[in-house]
Amino acid sequence: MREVTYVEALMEAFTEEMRRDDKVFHLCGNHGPLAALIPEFGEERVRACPISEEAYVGAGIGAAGSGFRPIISPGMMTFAFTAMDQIVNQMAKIHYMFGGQAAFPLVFRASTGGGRSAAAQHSQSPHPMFMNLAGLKLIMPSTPYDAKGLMKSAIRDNNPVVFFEDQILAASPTKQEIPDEEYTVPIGVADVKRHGSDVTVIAISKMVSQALAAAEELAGQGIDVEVVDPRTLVPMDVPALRASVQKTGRVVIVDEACLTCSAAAEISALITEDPATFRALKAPPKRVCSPDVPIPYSPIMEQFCLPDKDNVIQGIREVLG
Amino acid sequence: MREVTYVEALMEAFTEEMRRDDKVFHLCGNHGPLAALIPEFGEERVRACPISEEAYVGAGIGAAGSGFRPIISPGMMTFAFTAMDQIVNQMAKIHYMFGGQAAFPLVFRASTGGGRSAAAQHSQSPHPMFMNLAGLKLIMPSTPYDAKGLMKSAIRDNNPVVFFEDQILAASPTKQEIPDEEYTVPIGVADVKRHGSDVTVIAISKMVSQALAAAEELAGQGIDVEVVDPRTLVPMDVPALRASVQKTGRVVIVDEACLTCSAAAEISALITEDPATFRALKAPPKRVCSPDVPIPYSPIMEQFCLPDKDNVIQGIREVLG
Amino acid sequence: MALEPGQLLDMYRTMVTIRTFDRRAADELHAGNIPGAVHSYIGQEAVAVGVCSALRREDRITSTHRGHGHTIAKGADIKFMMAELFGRSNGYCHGKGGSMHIADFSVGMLGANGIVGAGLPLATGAALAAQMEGGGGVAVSFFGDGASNEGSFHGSLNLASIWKLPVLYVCENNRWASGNSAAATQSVEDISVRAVSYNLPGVTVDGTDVLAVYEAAEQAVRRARNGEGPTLVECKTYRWRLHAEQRNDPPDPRPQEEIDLGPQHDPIATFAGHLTQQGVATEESLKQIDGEVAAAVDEAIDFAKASPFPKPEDALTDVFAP
Amino acid sequence: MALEPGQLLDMYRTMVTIRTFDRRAADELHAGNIPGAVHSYIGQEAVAVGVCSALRREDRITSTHRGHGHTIAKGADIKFMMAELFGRSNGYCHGKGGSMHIADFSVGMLGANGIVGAGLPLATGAALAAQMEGGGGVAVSFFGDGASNEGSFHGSLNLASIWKLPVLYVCENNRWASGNSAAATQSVEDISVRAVSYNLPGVTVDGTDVLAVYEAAEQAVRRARNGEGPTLVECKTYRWRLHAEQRNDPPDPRPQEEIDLGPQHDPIATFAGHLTQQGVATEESLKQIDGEVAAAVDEAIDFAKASPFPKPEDALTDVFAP
Ligand SMILES: Cc1ncc(C[n+]2csc(CCOP(=O)(O)OP(=O)(O)O)c2C)c(N)n1
Ligand SMILES: Cc1ncc(C[n+]2csc(CCOP(=O)(O)OP(=O)(O)O)c2C)c(N)n1
Ligand SMILES: [Mg+2]
Ligand SMILES: [Mg+2]
Repeated sequence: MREVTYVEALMEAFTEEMRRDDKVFHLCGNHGPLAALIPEFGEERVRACPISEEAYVGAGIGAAGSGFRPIISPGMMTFAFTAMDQIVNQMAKIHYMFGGQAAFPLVFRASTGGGRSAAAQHSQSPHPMFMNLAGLKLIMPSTPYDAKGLMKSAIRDNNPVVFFEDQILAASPTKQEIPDEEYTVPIGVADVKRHGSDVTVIAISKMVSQALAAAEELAGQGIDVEVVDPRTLVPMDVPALRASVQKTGRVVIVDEACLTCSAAAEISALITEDPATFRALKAPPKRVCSPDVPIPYSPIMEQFCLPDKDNVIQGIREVLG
Repeated sequence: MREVTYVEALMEAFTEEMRRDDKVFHLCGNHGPLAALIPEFGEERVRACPISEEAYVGAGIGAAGSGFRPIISPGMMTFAFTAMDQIVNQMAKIHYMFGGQAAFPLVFRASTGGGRSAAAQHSQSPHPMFMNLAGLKLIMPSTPYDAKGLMKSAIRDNNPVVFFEDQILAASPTKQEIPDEEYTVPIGVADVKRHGSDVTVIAISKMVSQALAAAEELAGQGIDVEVVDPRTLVPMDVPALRASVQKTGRVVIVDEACLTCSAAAEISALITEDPATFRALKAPPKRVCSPDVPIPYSPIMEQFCLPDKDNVIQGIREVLG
Repeated sequence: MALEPGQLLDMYRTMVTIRTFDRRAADELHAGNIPGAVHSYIGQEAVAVGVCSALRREDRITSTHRGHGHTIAKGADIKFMMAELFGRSNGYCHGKGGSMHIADFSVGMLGANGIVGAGLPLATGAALAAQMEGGGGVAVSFFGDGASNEGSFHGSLNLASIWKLPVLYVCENNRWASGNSAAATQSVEDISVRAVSYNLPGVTVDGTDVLAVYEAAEQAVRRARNGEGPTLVECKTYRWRLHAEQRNDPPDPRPQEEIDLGPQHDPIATFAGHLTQQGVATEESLKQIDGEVAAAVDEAIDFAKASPFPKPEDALTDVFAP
Repeated sequence: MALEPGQLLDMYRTMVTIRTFDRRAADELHAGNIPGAVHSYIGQEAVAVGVCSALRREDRITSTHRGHGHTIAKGADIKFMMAELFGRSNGYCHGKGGSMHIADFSVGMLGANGIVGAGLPLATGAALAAQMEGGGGVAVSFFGDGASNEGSFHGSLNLASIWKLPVLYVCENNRWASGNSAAATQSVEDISVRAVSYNLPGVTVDGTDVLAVYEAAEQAVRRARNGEGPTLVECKTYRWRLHAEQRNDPPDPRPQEEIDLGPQHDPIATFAGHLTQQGVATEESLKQIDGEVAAAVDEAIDFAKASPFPKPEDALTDVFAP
């Protein structure tokens, strides 16, 4: 076992998969940490691109359709809206539109989330937009272990996979133990990060740590919280989410996205539209999300917007009635 | 009273508002029906643009911030993803980011929806993406009357308003009576398109007609369906939706968007998270949406994807148990 | 590289195939047999054929909403194309794509495209793949004059230039972008001057002269295979028919005198004249080809009509690759 | 148009204000008083000041992530700027925008911008507004060399050209786009050559020479006010400090010899030399200005520090205008 940070875990995934398959290469906005791959793999497989996201994201799709497996890293997702047409109309649709005749294996990774006083254009959690866009898989890992294992699965997947790395997690020095031997984490399988019986908290990405902190605090007060991390938003592990809620009868969904049409909205709908789960509910499902505002700069206001442990606790108290 | 089509209704709104306020002008991808405005208002106020959506959508925002009230019409929303960065990072955010010091009054109108065998790149219902993006109002009218009245309100609003016109409705020769005298329809107010007591059907845009057809058919079988049209998705008239569901105890939500993170997901969450409405529910809320696929070309498959009267009836039967 | 008589006749046959295919497709659309819309390539045949004649089967192309010509010129089978237009399950895309999304990856045809300008980045990526493969492959992006105002044009040409990618950017300048004239929306007369912005060669050729197009393409392809990078090739041409054939055709916004000029520079008639003058063909031998093509298109239509429709729930497959 | 001594001294004062503001802002950031990141304009002062000296107050500009210089040069109040950086409720954006989104619409400063290239379309729209208003107003978009590879550059210049909009596109070519060198990502050495693609004039000037910048801007502004359309003005310059000051500064990816060259072409020292040589100022009178500026920046920092923080729930206001 070794201890690695979130970024180190991702770098291990890249190194291992680039060794395994010489079709894997990077297109990125800036080298950043990827520069460490250049000595072993060369600049040809770790390409820094001009600020033309539309062109190089599209080039990645074209290369994927021509037998390669690009990993495309424009940096923050907010910037990459400049490439949104290629994502919406090509990346998500062409495998289907072409009747499945060609695969487009690629990973599109970008950072999302707030918390660094970077204001609205550098702080957004737009994953729900991508959930509504059929044709992409979507992964948002909350831990180094999951990040590495899911990145390896994403690189091996024969489809476009969107991989959103929370910008706070990605910058975090926090380490986690991971196995020395190779492992992968399957796409589409949720993980119960904490078992509990009183209430289910479904939390996404950075929100998992807030949910666990809330659970810890409430454990001292005799409230037993189960924390479920979907890890993959498309495909969503619906049976796992429903099973937990059927067990506890209460659910709080924690999502950093703006409330309206959030992943939390979808999860809420998935829970309540299932007759068995609906019947098991002892209280209305509760969403804990950011309000519907562009994320502000000043830390005081920003912290007010982003859900934290206290918001989770308040949500739990509400569903406990 | 006169009878007008959907497009005629919009054209009346444009004419009236352009006469009323000489700051109102058009930036469009192609003149199309807007050409009819040129004789009265001149080409300077009805501008056809090069195929550079990012540039002219952004120019519209810049003109709005400089005292004008542009109506920006790139055509189909699918094309306009080429301008998504300007929409996400400028249109939706800059009023807020700048601390409210300047208003950006503009209407961004585009067609959405499927049903014309135009395949995935010309058939999409991406309104949920825009609901998740804080900072934009969002209107999707279902009738000529609403289209005219809401367009007039949108043009007068001091904010960026996204106005999505279903491509089938926009091409439809169906006429509706509208008043001879001037009227507006307020933004943010739902409309009960049919009163009923057994089940609430909340339907958006083109889906309203499917819901009404289903209601008609079921009326013959003694099932009394209420059809509620939110008309505006942001802001959403939440009290009106909850009131109807509290009355009937059952709800079907019909949305042409792909299921995951649809407007229907949001509406479902809004209904179930409210304790009073939750308690009033006699059955799980039901979503009737398109499946999570890029919309296919061949009519047989396309019709299978788009919700219709029969899907609505099936949904109603499900919630009636 | 001089073209053999057999190649010249193949080029003629392909041009006639494109024209016949598109004329018949429009007829079938107006007869109610093809849903949606069809963007006819008639008048522009020399571009697709001139360029694709300079390519190998393994070379890759990306196309536009007006993609039938490129697809045929790259070697796709018109039976499966027609079946796709008819929305049948044995069309190239199993009825999921239709006219605007015909693709045949087996011949390097990476898809027609409904989004103006979107094919340029894709071809740039195909060229990157070819460069990394190291087999001397090239990629071509076909696009219109209107598309040259999209950001994707700009970013793609810059990217291809700095990486010296083996790619041809072939602009079919037919002077109109649906309802908008180039005169009103384009800041330059010749798109090829834009090559200067990316430090790469730009040429303008008569896009109704298939041999001129071939020459320019052949030279650019040679450059690309030699690792010398991309070229912008502008072909001046004209679209004879409406922007799109639809159930209810709108009026053509172009001046009638201008429309009338199109057939006066008929790429097929011009090439036929050349072939007979050079003794490569006789009027009779060309007629025979015309007849064979007509029969082949008939056959494609029969094939399409006899093909099965997809099942409704086939809509749910092909979202993700296995 | 010859500049009066008073104007020249104002320009000097503004340049020194920009430098002092940015140096002190970086210090305050590293001291933990300013959250987020700050992109310093130091080394590029001559561009903002040269261009804005050719503008009127009603003229409108759009800016970049590196926007302090433009904001100061356009006449904003450094007190409210500093308060914004400090995240206080009386900053220009009430703490909602921060360094990257400072705006002061009352002086025609339409906002710094965190998205590379996004300001070009906005300025194009401001120019369209000016044209429609008919008052002879102009708009300016400042942007970097890196931004010139974005699609928004391409579409904006084409649009401005066909409509002959009164706009200046001012490219500050500092040869780096965060970690990427122009040499590696830019297909042309001089961005100004790209003007050819839009049939408009492109000029390159020494961006460390405020008078050269002023001359070029003044000519382009005159052209614009006369209805002759847009100009692309490239200013060759250099950024002295890191791409962005952050809590944990990453290493500077640029070669040290190159970095060392920056201050050898100090725009302020150059201009000071000119002013004293021409007898417009003495070393003492300039020192006095420097002192006054230092005091003003001190005052701005004191103002910012004494300013109230927003209330948490202020986050919920200003989403929609009344
Ligand atoms: C991004 C985008 N914008 C607008 C459209 C609508 N549209 C379809 S074809 C077309 C004209 C294209 O003109 P050009 O590139 O010259 O090609 P041509 O039709 O002349 O072959 C337009 C505007 C689109 N499909 N995609
Ligand atoms: C669309 C977009 N892509 C990437 C970024 C990240 N980014 C911020 S500044 C910058 C470099 C900009 O270079 P340039 O335009 O030359 O301006 P400079 O920083 O040199 O002033 C980059 C890549 C961004 N903010 N927006
Ligand atoms: Mg054209
Ligand atoms: Mg730069």
